Amino acid sequence: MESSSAPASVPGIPPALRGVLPALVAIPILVLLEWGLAGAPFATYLLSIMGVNVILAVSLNIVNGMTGQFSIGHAGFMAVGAYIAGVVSLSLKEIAISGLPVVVSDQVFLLLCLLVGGLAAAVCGFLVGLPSLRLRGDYLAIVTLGFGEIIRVVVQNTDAFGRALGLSGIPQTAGLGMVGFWVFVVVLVARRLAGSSHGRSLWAIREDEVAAEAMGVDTTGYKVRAFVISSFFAGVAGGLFAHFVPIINPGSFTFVKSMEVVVMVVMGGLGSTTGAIVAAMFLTLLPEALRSGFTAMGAEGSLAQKVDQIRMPVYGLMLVALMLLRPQGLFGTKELWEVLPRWLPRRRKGLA
Amino acid sequence: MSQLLQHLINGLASGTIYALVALGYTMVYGVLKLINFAHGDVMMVGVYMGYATAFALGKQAQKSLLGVVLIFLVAMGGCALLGFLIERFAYRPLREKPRLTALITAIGISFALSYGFQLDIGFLPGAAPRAFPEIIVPTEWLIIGDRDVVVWNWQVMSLLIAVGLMVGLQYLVFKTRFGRAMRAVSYDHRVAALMGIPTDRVIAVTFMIGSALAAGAGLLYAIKDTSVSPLMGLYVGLKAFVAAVIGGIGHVPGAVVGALLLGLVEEFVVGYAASTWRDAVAFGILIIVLLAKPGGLFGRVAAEKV
Amino acid sequence: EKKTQQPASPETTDSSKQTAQGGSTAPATPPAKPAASDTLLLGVATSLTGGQATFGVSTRNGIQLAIKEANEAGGVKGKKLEARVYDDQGRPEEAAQAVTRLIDQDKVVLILGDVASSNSLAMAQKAQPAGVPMITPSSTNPAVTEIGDYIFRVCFIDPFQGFVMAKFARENLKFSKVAVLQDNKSAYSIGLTDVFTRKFTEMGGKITGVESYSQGDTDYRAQLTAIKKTQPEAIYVPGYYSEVGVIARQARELGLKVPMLGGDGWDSEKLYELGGTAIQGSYFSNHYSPDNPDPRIQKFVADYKAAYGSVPDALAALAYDAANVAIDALKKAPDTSGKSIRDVIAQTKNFPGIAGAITLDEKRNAVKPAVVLKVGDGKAEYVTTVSP
Amino acid sequence: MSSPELTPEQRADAPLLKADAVSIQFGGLKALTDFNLSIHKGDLQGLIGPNGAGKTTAFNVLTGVYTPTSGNVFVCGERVNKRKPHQINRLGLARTFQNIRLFRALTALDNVKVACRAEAFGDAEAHGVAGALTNGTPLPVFVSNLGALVLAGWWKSLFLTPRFMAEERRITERAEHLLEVMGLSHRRDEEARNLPYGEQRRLEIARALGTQPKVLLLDEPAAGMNTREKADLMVLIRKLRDDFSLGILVIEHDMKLVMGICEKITVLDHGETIARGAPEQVRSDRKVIEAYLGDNYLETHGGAA
Amino acid sequence: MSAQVKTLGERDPRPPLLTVEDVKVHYGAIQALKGVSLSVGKGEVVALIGANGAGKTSTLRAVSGMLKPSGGKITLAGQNITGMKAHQLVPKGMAHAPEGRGIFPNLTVQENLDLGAYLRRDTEAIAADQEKSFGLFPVLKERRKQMAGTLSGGEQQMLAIARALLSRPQLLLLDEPSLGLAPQVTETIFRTLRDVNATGMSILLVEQNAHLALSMAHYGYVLETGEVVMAGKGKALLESPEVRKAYLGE
Ligand SMILES: Nc1ncnc2c1ncn2[C@@H]1O[C@H](COP(=O)(O)OP(=O)(O)OP(=O)(O)O)[C@@H](O)[C@H]1O
Ligand SMILES: Nc1ncnc2c1ncn2[C@@H]1O[C@H](COP(=O)(O)OP(=O)(O)OP(=O)(O)O)[C@@H](O)[C@H]1O
Ligand SMILES: CC(C)C[C@H](N)C(=O)O
Ligand SMILES: [Mg+2]
Ligand SMILES: [Mg+2]
Repeated sequence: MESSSAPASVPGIPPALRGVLPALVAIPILVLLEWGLAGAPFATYLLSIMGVNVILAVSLNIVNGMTGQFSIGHAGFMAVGAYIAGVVSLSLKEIAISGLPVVVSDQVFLLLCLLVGGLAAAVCGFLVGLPSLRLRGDYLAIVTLGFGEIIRVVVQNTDAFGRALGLSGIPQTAGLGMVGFWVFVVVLVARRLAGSSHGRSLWAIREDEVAAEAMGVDTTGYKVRAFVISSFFAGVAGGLFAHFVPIINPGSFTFVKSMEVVVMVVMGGLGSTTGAIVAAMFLTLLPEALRSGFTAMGAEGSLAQKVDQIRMPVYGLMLVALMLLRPQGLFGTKELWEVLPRWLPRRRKGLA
Repeated sequence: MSQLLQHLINGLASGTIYALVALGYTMVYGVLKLINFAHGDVMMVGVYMGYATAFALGKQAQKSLLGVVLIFLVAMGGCALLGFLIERFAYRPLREKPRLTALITAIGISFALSYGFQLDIGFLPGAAPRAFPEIIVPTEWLIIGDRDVVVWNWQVMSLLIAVGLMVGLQYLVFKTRFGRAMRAVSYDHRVAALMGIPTDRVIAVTFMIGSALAAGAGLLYAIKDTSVSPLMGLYVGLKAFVAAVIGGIGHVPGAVVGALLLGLVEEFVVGYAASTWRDAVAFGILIIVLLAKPGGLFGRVAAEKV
Repeated sequence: EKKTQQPASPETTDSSKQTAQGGSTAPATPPAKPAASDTLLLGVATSLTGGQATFGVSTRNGIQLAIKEANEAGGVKGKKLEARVYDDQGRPEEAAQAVTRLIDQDKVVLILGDVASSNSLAMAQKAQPAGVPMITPSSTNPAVTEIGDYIFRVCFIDPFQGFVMAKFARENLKFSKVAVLQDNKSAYSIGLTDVFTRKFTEMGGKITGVESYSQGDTDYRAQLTAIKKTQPEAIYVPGYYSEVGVIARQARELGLKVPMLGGDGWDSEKLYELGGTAIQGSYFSNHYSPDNPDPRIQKFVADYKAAYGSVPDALAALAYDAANVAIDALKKAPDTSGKSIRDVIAQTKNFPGIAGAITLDEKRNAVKPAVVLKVGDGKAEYVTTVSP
Repeated sequence: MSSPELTPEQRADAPLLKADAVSIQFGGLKALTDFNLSIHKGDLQGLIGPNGAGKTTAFNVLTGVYTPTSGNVFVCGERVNKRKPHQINRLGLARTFQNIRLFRALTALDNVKVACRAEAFGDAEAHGVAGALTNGTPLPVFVSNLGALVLAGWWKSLFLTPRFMAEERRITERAEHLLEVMGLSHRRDEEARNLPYGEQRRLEIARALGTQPKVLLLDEPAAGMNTREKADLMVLIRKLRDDFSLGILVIEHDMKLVMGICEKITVLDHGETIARGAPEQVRSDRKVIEAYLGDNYLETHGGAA
Repeated sequence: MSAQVKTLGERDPRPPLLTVEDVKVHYGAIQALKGVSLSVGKGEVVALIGANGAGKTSTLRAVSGMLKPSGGKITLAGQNITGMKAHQLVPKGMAHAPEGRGIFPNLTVQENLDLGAYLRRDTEAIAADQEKSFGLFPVLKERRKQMAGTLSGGEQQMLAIARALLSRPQLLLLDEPSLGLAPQVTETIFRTLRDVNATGMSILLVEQNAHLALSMAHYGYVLETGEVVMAGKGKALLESPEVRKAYLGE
């Protein structure tokens, strides 16, 4: 089973179409989503959170999965994006572009803020990527973690960022369409990357840095680039987050959040974009599903009164159980369509 | 001047606790190459075990020497068992799998413990912090001036224990057969098995020692800061991990030096600069140390011959 | 081009825009109907896990006690009341998610919670546009009720509380030099620090220094050593009891014997356990005193103790009050639509709460006196009442 | 018998690879002392010596893994002492590793494709981030490089431009061709780590060829092969030299192979060059026999010359 | 369904030490051994030759407990050891110098050697044995304090062999001991192997250098794609035209 080349692995599509095909498919879906769920705030909210988590997981997967660098500070980049985009957005709040309907003008501003937030995060990603020239494995991990914590402290001490109370009043302009658009972009980038020479170079670094370097791969450059791209999207995710969550505060971007994203990446299978997507969706839904499950058990009685706290320890145990069941992650390093045929039609013997 | 001295003592005292926790971290990392994110939470569980024991002993008995020893024994023994179970069921099945896999189960265990202990069902303690009983009655060991500088008996005790443990562990790792086995397992457990080393047992025992250490450290920590809470492990665990990395993770004296350094730096940042920036400085130091010495102060970056 | 300069065009009444800007505009969507016809569902979102879990637990207990009593008294409009309690883990985005679920899925008629102001802020911004009234029992940050006309609180606000302690310290205790030790992770603590520092200085006092810690810390010796150097007459510690008790012990350990001053975050049975003798002789401002001989209060204390085994802290009392205000409104309202309930709540006057009589002002904040308590052996003694 | 400095054929004046008095030390250990070497197009040279003589170290210095303590290395006339391995590789120097270092979880084809990628990039890449950092490039240039880097190549892959697709196709074709040359076509889609040892060795060569080198350095290519496979390999190496017009330098302990294919052999011992010359010459060199071949060798293989 | 095994020459009768019966090995879905049977007698040197990927390494791994066979039976000195873990087999007298050498790169040479004698407690005898291996490979003595990972390839190979010998095994499994060694050193090693064999140690030897291996082995097996296809006395195999053609390139 080969683990590469997305473009080549989808047969039967005229080459001229392949470049734009995903966009052609995605746009109507996004439009449908935005309209279809207009009256369902909870579904919208959950899907938005899910979208943000997908962006985070897919982007982290570029560094952790594809490049094999071990970053556990993704929440830090997310925070940079969230706060920068939030502050910019707050300052633009009173303005609209004349001649455009307000809704459109809002989306234009939102896009602008997201880009600014993303770029700010990308710059941070560059700064954090630099140490990766010298550090490996767990040492790199702890540096990224430390970086995330430093960002948290900075935010906590900056009045412009609302300190511990956080920023509120950011225009809530990020709808499912915008979230979906960025999910689409990040997935497209990740997949197309994986199918290109660049992606192969990243894998080569993951497998053996010395050999990759000897085969002409600018390993340091690639590592830094992977960091930059990954943190750009984390920043965008943060920016989106800030535009549909009524208030952002430092407590939302602690290393626990980073860990959640790492869990998504590993659970999806290191290097597998679809895996990261599925895991992110699953892990976002899990707590809510547990909530539904426990609520269904009845609201009376002493145990049921405590139901909602039970979610978290159960969530922890489920992580353990899932990893034990599928240690290689959902799809291993493969993608959904490479694995699915094996699961679906018939169970091959020899595969216990 | 007296203030400086007091800060020095405070810094050493908190560094000592970091050191004790960091020792366990470093040991487990040493053999498993696993960042055991649940380590802090194991420590927390240990403290609660000690707390329960003290409670069961009652106000008088818990202060007697025997009582104290019993409390430590129960907590450390209990945690050794807990560590064994965690290793056996959450880490061992993943031994041959990518390292990150075990990291996730570690995170899972950490969530389960820290959130689980916030429940108040049955014997579980609930989220509120509790006062840890004064099992060691604090007495001044040294007083300078008009209580300008005070050194307490438990501060001296913790420091001695930390240094003693460090020496002991260093001896264990470098001078004993078991230590040699540990190191062999840490580099390559498959080959270690070819040398006749029972790798599973070595790892399990290391884990148990590490967890027992965590419990001991946790008790000293609770004695020092007089409280226990389900979330206490998260924070101390993180700081201890940072300390271990500063010293060079896997390196026993390094963990202690890194921890004392971290304790002192934090103390002085708070004492003489802005207390709000303490954590930023702590992590800043970490990053600077790693940039200057990518393997930590004492660690070696694994020699790789091409 | 300034949006505000445009006349309110149809576009600008886009609901999401208003959420952000706050203000008292009518909700966009009609209020939801309760799920089952024989029960009225109240939504509660609060922190049952995480650093502030104990506050959430007290809050939940207080609410459930009120509901139990209401049900025993025959319910409301012939229906039983039920609370659906969701944990927000102390994170605003989780709080927003929980509230959205309560409104959209569970169709609750009203929302109670949270304690921490940042979470309440997030919740309010979901409740307001949905047109579901929300009462926060104990979020004291002024910004919370400014979100919109559906958001109420049954407690006083921080500017008042900070003023109370500044006044008490300056006028009753006659202190002129006070140091501050704040919790840098808590908006509540920072807010109180601001007010206290300003008021205390205005009254001619001097702040000798401001130090910070982070919630979850357990070692405050560095800060205390630094404070000791400034030789204050008291330390204002507007934090949570979980830290304050330990701070007191460590202050004594370092030879810092001056009393400590604080706010409602101190109020918990655990304070006396955690602080031991070290905390005795300190003062804090609070919403109520469980010592109050008023039989109504004593009954509440006794009932609560019977149900949960501990003395109700202010958070439990306020939650109980909030729930009762809500239940009262449900009874009085002509129907259970959000708008009717809101209108009734807004009329609340002299409602006999455990933590003082509740009168809601036009900003939907409770105007009520604060009490100052002195920490004694295992409980706090009433010292004085300060009215706004 | 030709003297080592002279070569009979007409060759380009600058050697493709030249080591000039290169030395390197590890702590107190002199792993390589005053090492000289030059390789021209079409050369097939050998590097032999006892274990630990410094052969692999020489490779490491030449390819930029280690920086020489003194002396200079030139690739195609350019001094590369402080260059990064990937930059040196792009100048036309490729190698295999003694301890096989394949991209273990990638398929055989992808292993080669990684190497083939280099041609797909413009100049911006050559100066990459590392280049900009290490060579003290002024900030603006560095930034524009960075921009170019991020945008130029990755852009194309995003939109699957026809040029990009064509490039990818070319890469795949070339990689497949190289697998075929090395007799590995049947392993195309198998993960490298699952190949048997000997095939891994050949895959390493295929991968090295992917970078389109002018000079190929092979570190014990025949290790782990049986006599028959070694014989095939000898033919293959010669063929590679001819078909790809390479200069080749081989480290090998199998004398039959070395003596059989190399035109010139350098012998190292304790980091020092103790002999150099044609196979016959080296084989009968007293010092070489003492240090490396052993008396036995002369007895058993003496007559073969 | 084992293939026809062509047997050449009569095997010298010896009490059996190791018997491998119909052992199968799978790596995931790939079957590497399809049922290999062989035996090693007490004091015997047995060579296992075969092309790349034939399954030689897999056979040794199955024997030494590095991997669990998916079928078949292995006995050592009459005891069924199928499925036992590697560390349980070392005390029973098994030593395995694995493919890829398996030294501990971040331990010093000395520490690596010490680990070879991990289970032994006869300190003096260990010291003596160690001196012997230093005699064999003088360079190891020079480099006692060096990190094993920085040794040259050949030096690492020497270390791996020396370490395996230090456990004083009854049965020594060697996977391509001559890999990467200078001709002279290869000779030294094979001479040593002869010597230790003379003291009664049995050896199961996997070697690409079929000539060298078969000329020293008492008995040999030829493995092809996971099956034994030929067996016989070392000399006899060496002379058989099939072997000469397939493995000696003649
Ligand atoms: N990074 C290093 N640090 C310390 N010593 C080293 C390092 N790299 C190599 N050496 C030493 O340098 C010497 C030469 O090693 P090298 O690998 O070049 O030998 P070699 O000629 O390739 O030998 P072999 O034929 O066994 O592969 C050896 O003694 C080795 O121990
Ligand atoms: N870890 C593994 N995963 C999957 N397949 C493997 C693995 N190891 C070996 N194989 C496969 O098993 C078969 C036998 O391999 P083995 O290593 O035993 O051969 P060998 O005879 O030792 O070859 P060589 O002479 O190259 O060392 C080969 O086809 C190989 O591809
Ligand atoms: C527990 C309380 C002290 C909380 C505080 N009133 C707040 O608004 O955050
Ligand atoms: Mg070499
Ligand atoms: Mg093999």
